[in-house]
Amino acid sequence: MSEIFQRFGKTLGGIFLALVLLWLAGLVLVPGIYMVNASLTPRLPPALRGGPEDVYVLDNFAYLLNHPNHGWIFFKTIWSSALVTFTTLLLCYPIAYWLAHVARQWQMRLMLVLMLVPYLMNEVLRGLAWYIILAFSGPLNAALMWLGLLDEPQRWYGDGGVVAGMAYAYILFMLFPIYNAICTLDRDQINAARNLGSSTWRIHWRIVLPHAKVGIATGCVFVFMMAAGSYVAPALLGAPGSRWFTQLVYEWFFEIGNWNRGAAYGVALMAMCLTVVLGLLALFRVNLTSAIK
Amino acid sequence: APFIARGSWARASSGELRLAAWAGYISPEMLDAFEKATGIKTTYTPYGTNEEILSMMRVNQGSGFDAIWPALDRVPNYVEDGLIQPIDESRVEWDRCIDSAIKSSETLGAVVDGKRYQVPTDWGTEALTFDTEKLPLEYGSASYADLWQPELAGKVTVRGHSALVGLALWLEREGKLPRPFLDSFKDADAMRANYDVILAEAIARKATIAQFWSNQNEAQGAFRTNGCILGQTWDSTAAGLKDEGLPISYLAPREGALSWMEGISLPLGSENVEQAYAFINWMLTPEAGAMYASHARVNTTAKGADAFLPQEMKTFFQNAYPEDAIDNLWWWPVQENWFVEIRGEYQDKFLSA
Amino acid sequence: MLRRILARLGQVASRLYLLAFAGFLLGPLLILGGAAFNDSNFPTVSPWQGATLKWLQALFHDGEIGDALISSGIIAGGVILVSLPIGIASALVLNSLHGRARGFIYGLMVSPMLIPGIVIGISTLLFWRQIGVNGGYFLTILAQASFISSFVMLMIAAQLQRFDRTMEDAALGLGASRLMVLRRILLPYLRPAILAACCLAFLQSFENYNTTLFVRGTETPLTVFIATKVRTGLTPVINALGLVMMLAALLGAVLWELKRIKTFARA
Amino acid sequence: MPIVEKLDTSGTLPGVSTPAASAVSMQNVEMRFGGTHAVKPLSLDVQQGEFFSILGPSGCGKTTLLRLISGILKPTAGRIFINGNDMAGVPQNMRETAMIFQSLALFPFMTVWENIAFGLEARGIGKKERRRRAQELLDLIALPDHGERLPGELSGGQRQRVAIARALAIQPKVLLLDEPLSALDLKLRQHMRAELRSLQKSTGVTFFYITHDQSEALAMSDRVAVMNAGTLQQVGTPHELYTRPKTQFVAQFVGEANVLSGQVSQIERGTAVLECPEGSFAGCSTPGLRKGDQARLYVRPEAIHIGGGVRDNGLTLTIERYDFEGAFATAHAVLSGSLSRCPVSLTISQQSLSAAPAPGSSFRAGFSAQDAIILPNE
Amino acid sequence: MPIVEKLDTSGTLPGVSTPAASAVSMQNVEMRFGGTHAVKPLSLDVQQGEFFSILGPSGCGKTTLLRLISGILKPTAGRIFINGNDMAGVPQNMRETAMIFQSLALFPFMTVWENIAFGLEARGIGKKERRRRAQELLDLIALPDHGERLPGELSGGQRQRVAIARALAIQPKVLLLDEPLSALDLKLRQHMRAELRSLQKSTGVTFFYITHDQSEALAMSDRVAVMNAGTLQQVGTPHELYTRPKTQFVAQFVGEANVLSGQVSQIERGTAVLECPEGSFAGCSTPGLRKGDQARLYVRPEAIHIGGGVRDNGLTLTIERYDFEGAFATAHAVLSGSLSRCPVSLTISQQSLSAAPAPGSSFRAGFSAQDAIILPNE
Ligand SMILES: Nc1ncnc2c1ncn2[C@@H]1O[C@H](COP(=O)(O)OP(=O)(O)OP(=O)(O)O)[C@@H](O)[C@H]1O
Ligand SMILES: Nc1ncnc2c1ncn2[C@@H]1O[C@H](COP(=O)(O)OP(=O)(O)OP(=O)(O)O)[C@@H](O)[C@H]1O
Ligand SMILES: [Mg+2]
Ligand SMILES: [Mg+2]
Repeated sequence: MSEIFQRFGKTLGGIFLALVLLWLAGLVLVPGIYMVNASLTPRLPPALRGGPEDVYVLDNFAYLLNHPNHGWIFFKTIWSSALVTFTTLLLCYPIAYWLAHVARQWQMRLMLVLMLVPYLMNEVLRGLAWYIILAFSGPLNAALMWLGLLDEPQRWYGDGGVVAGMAYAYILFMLFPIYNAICTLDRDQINAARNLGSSTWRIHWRIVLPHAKVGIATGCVFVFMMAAGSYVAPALLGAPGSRWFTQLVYEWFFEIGNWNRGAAYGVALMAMCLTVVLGLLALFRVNLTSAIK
Repeated sequence: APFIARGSWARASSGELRLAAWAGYISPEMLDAFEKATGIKTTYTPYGTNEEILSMMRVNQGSGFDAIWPALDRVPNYVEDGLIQPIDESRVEWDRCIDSAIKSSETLGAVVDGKRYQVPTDWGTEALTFDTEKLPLEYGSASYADLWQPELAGKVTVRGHSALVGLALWLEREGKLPRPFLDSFKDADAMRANYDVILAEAIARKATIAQFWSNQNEAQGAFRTNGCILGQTWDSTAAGLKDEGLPISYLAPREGALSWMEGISLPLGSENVEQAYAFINWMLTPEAGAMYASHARVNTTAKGADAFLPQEMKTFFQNAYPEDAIDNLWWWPVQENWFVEIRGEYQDKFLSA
Repeated sequence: MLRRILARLGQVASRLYLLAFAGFLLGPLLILGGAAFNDSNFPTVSPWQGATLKWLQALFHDGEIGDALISSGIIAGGVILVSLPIGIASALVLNSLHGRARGFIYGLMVSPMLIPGIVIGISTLLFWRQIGVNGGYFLTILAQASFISSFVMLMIAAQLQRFDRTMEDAALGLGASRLMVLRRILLPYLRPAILAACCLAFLQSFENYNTTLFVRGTETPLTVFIATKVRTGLTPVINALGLVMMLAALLGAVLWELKRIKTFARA
Repeated sequence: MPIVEKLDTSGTLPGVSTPAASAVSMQNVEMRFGGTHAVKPLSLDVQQGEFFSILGPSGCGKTTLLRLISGILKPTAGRIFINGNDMAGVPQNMRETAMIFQSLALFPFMTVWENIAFGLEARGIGKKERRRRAQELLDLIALPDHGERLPGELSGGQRQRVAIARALAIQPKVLLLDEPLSALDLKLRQHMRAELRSLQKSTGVTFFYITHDQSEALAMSDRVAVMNAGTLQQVGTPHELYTRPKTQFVAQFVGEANVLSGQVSQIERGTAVLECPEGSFAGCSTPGLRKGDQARLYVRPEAIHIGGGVRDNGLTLTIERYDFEGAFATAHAVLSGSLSRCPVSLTISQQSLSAAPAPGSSFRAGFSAQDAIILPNE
Repeated sequence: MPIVEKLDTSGTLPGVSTPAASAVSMQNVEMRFGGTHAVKPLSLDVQQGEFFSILGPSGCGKTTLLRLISGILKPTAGRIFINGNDMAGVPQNMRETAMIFQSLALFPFMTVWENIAFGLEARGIGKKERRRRAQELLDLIALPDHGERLPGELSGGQRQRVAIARALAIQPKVLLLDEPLSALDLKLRQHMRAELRSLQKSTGVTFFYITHDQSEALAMSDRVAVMNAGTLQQVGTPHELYTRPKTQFVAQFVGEANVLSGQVSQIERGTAVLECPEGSFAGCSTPGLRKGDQARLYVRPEAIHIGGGVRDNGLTLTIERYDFEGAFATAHAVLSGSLSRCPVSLTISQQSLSAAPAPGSSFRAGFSAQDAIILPNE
């Protein structure tokens, strides 16, 4: 800490520290604690608050555990988010490599511009695009029937649709970290490996992938996070059988009106995300500091 | 800081009416007409479900709007949470409103602990919408049971919680409910006893459902683009589809159409009360009522509006409620907070199954 | 010979893959934009009911969309105003730390990015409601800034890592005060990163839905507006809006690239 | 000349052409990158077992040449032979060359022994055998216990040696080295020079070595090719290049030189006379030099001797300052009586420093025609 | 010794202590970073107008020393005076020093003249006056038309000069230079050496120059302080350091040296005799050397002469190889008849190369006791 004052002087250093404190404590930590606090208290009408019933209980979490379906939805959300993550990873790796080491300048520029466009619009519109495509009487069914691949229209809304829509919505969050990581790979590493007689597969497996590890981990963390925490895509592209955990949280808040239980569900979601993120980082043997750059 | 606590510093109390109403209820022409009649400008924020506006009111502790438009049967929820204020009955032109609506609204939720909290402006129903080509229905034989027939797998749309009520009415007629269904709204034990049976039946028959709707747009989408041919929807939903030229018709089932009334309430934090009353009174004029009814496709409580309604609306009404259907309406009882919460639980179990 | 055929096959396959990927990226956009010209009340391209410009016209006469845009703009502006100082200060603080403290603070500073958006919305709402502040612009800005600050911090910190700290010593050695060092050396050095961070903050704020949904109070920023429309009255006007945003995005992306090429050429 | 032989014993077969096929042979090889003519058509033969260097300034096309041989690049024209086999169409992982990159390009995520054994792994050799051979190479580079470390945990010189071992592991016929020492500091660089040389001798592998550091090239190589702007200027032993440069570029790039410009007035029995504004000077003539040509005379600082003794060329100099460099000092002087200020530098050994004239004073100096060379302007 | 004077004329007042206060005076200054003892207690005086260098290997504390003087760091102990004023508590932006950083630290987004005028801006001088003064300095560094460029648009040498102008703009009493030439390439480095020297002479500002390159220090400085591991080893003129090193470290770090280890058997009139396994050798004695001490004898490669002439010390050597370096060659030999392989290197001038013995052959060589120095082991 003393170094901050040494570097910026008392006044400036003080202002900087105050801003940081304001942010981390005021905007992140305290509200977070508040949410946890709310999740541990029962929902009470205003009249009863502060009364004998206003005590810490685990009811809200117990409800989640005991519910016949919610636990399942919880795990399905994790699983589907992982699926989204994996799909985007598979889709992105070849493109990232191509962009970083194969494409010519203009090809790279064009591709980057093309990719930025959907990203610069908003998530709801990206979801809407898929909402239109996947509609029962939408263009996908029309095209497939025209091609003779389908005899009658299929319903695409549901878990499959949600995964597709999310993969589309978040693909850039996977692509850019991997691309950045691969960009920093010295091309001589590839040359050296080939020079030593290595095949293309081996070059990727032994040289490029290990190098891109940090980028891959970052991309996975981001995409997983976003998928697990997304409300738009499941709301738009879901079907009767495909509810996501975020929808449950939303319902507790805005349909049933039990905020405390909603907070508990939110805490569960956050805990799950952090667990998976830390697990991913451990799996890739990447630490938080080197990821997310 | 009161400045912050107001939640919005962009708009001050300006004499402008801030109105939150159901999506599709208010047309720009209506706002123009209102302004012409009273000189009051209006900003209109649409919402799609009762829950949406209720939770918005909760989040903002009853501020943010000058007038809202909840369903009559949900008014007690707002009162319990202290979100709306009693109506000053002296400022309402009651003689413009249909008497039966004033009367029945008292028991259906508008009056709590002797105080009136809502002025009824319209009513509507939720019944069967069907594709006249693929699935013609006849009054008398048509029933909520039709929604749950296995041969309609993947072709039906319903709303989560009201589907359970429609199903309940059919089950009650079949004698399968342990307690009278209306007791469910008064007593939690009765409710759970009934709803356990209803839920089990619903889950067993869930395969027919292609899509759940929660607002008008979704319900219409089910027919327009999602391949549904039968649904339990609002009358306005069907009317809208029919207007588009789709082969859709609307019919009350033999158990009775689920009927609701709606009206305007004043939130606790209403800042432009004057303008809100002006709006209520304007809505009850025959011209406004007719404008409203033909735009929103619901039935107005304004006296004399019929005269201004277009012919096809009248036809739609007659087709929807033939014979004794109008006497047979099933009015939503008051849904108190405890009921809504348990209802939500069952709906959630139904949706999640 | 076999080797050559295999190599050729590989080339063709990678071309196809590239095309498919580009199609995956652009197809939905084309459909989204194309539906804006379909003369059907509901946005779709199949069946095609004939071309019309009425939805685009309707878009330009739609005052609500204008209001929503303004609302989004106010929020994004506020987010920039809040998250920029915070992000810059955090990056500078982080840049001055070493060893374990640095790792720990860094972890804290990126953690908001690892919290699902709706959780941030919920916690902000619960906390501020408790002390009597309702949803609205203020809470929306705070909630968004709480995680957008992380992005800003990261971008500034990345630029700072390449900063040669001897420049500060040089300036001090030439007699500059600390404030002058900040004003004349650090901030000008960080200018490109600050600009980029502004853009990012704006975009993030503009497209945010999951967090905003909980804290918007009675405001209706653009994403919420679109989502509400999608739920309560979807017409191709939304597609027309999407089309306009798409073109704006394309213009923005092209300008951005051109600027990069220019700075690249100069370096 | 006995001296040449003396110097050459460090290498194997310099200058002497053996009947065996060349290790590397380039015939009219040319390389263009779009508009850039990186390598202009050139031919070159490198003998088996030779330590051959390419010396040239930055950007002259050295790396490009190396990449052409290794197969990373394909020449726009011309043919390349390795051990007599035409390399056209042979991909880089099928050539009998191994390359050591300027950046070393060690694989940072593999341990040292995995790095060394990577080429064997690519050839499908089992792990046990790989380990054994890697250990042999680790012994060879005198890092027997460092197999389990990561490259990041080694010092610069150690990394350097690992890169060599990795390249040697695949038993190449030709080792291509791209400025491998340029990232090291002075002392280490000098140490590694000796190590590279002895390694080359003991393995007998042909080294094709690239550098822009003339002292490196001179000290290590059997033969050196000087390159400039994509063309070969001269190929020869270090001693030849230093004492008998064939072009002005070589004369100036290799070693220090004093330059006098003028017109050739006379050529006789290998000696030419150059008329300069500062006087007329005699030096060795070169092929292609004709009477009347504009030319330059090059003389090394150590070839100018102080004193009025009988030399072919006499100069009157005024000393400006001495730069003390330890073993010797460099005297910076100007030619007296010249119109333009013509700087001349002289090397003065430590021992004779005490007898050297004081700064500011004028004195006579001279150099023999044998030690000077006159080259025509291009 | 006439030689010393000759060399010294390039500087101003070397060795001679003037009555004026020292430009920089350090008294028992010490610096610790946590556990690292970067500068051990040392004292040092730098004269007004002197070109003073600190020479030492990487990490020996040179930069730390400079930062102590400039005020970027505060010493853990000791006092620092600049022009006789105690600097304790004086912040860096109030000192009469200016620093030139290894990285130059030019401000990349300011134009050249803004860079130069930055110090004036900090002093609140108006824009017009700033421009005028910046222009003067631009003229001084011979870049009169480059004021509007950005630093990125200049060459390495030009950037270097701008950094100097920026430092001079605030009219410092002492200019602190931290390896300013190390990022430049060889030719440019040599050119900039001369420029720095003449600038120092013409401005008369005291230069406190840091380098790890011994040839730079020897060639430029009036006096040099050799530093190792945080301590000052020796302070003296370049010639003193080269010919009369006071510690083994200096003998080995400054220039090349051949080393023989043994025990002192005799000391007489400034000459000592060392008994080594390889024989007994005579060399200059040094203060503190006693009979019976373990010591080392240092002799420069150029001090060993081939031939059996009458020298104080005779050696029989076997030549291993010659490294040709252009102006001279280095002969790598071993001492015949020694048990352990004792390497000896000799510098052989170009001219005498032809007479040098062939590799593998043995021959006699010798050096005079005057040219050798015997230093006790520490
Ligand atoms: N892939 C490429 N595309 C276009 N131009 C290239 C390419 N590679 C090299 N060049 C150009 O060819 C010329 C020779 O480059 P090369 O790398 O061979 O030089 P070099 O002698 O190795 O230089 P250095 O000593 O700096 O490494 C340069 O002008 C360079 O810009
Ligand atoms: N801020 C610091 N904190 C801790 N140790 C430091 C710091 N600065 C320098 N040191 C240590 O002090 C010692 C001397 O460092 P210094 O930078 O002065 O060396 P130097 O002689 O300038 O080396 P070089 O030639 O590599 O620049 C080194 O061991 C270094 O690690
Ligand atoms: Mg190169
Ligand atoms: Mg240093």
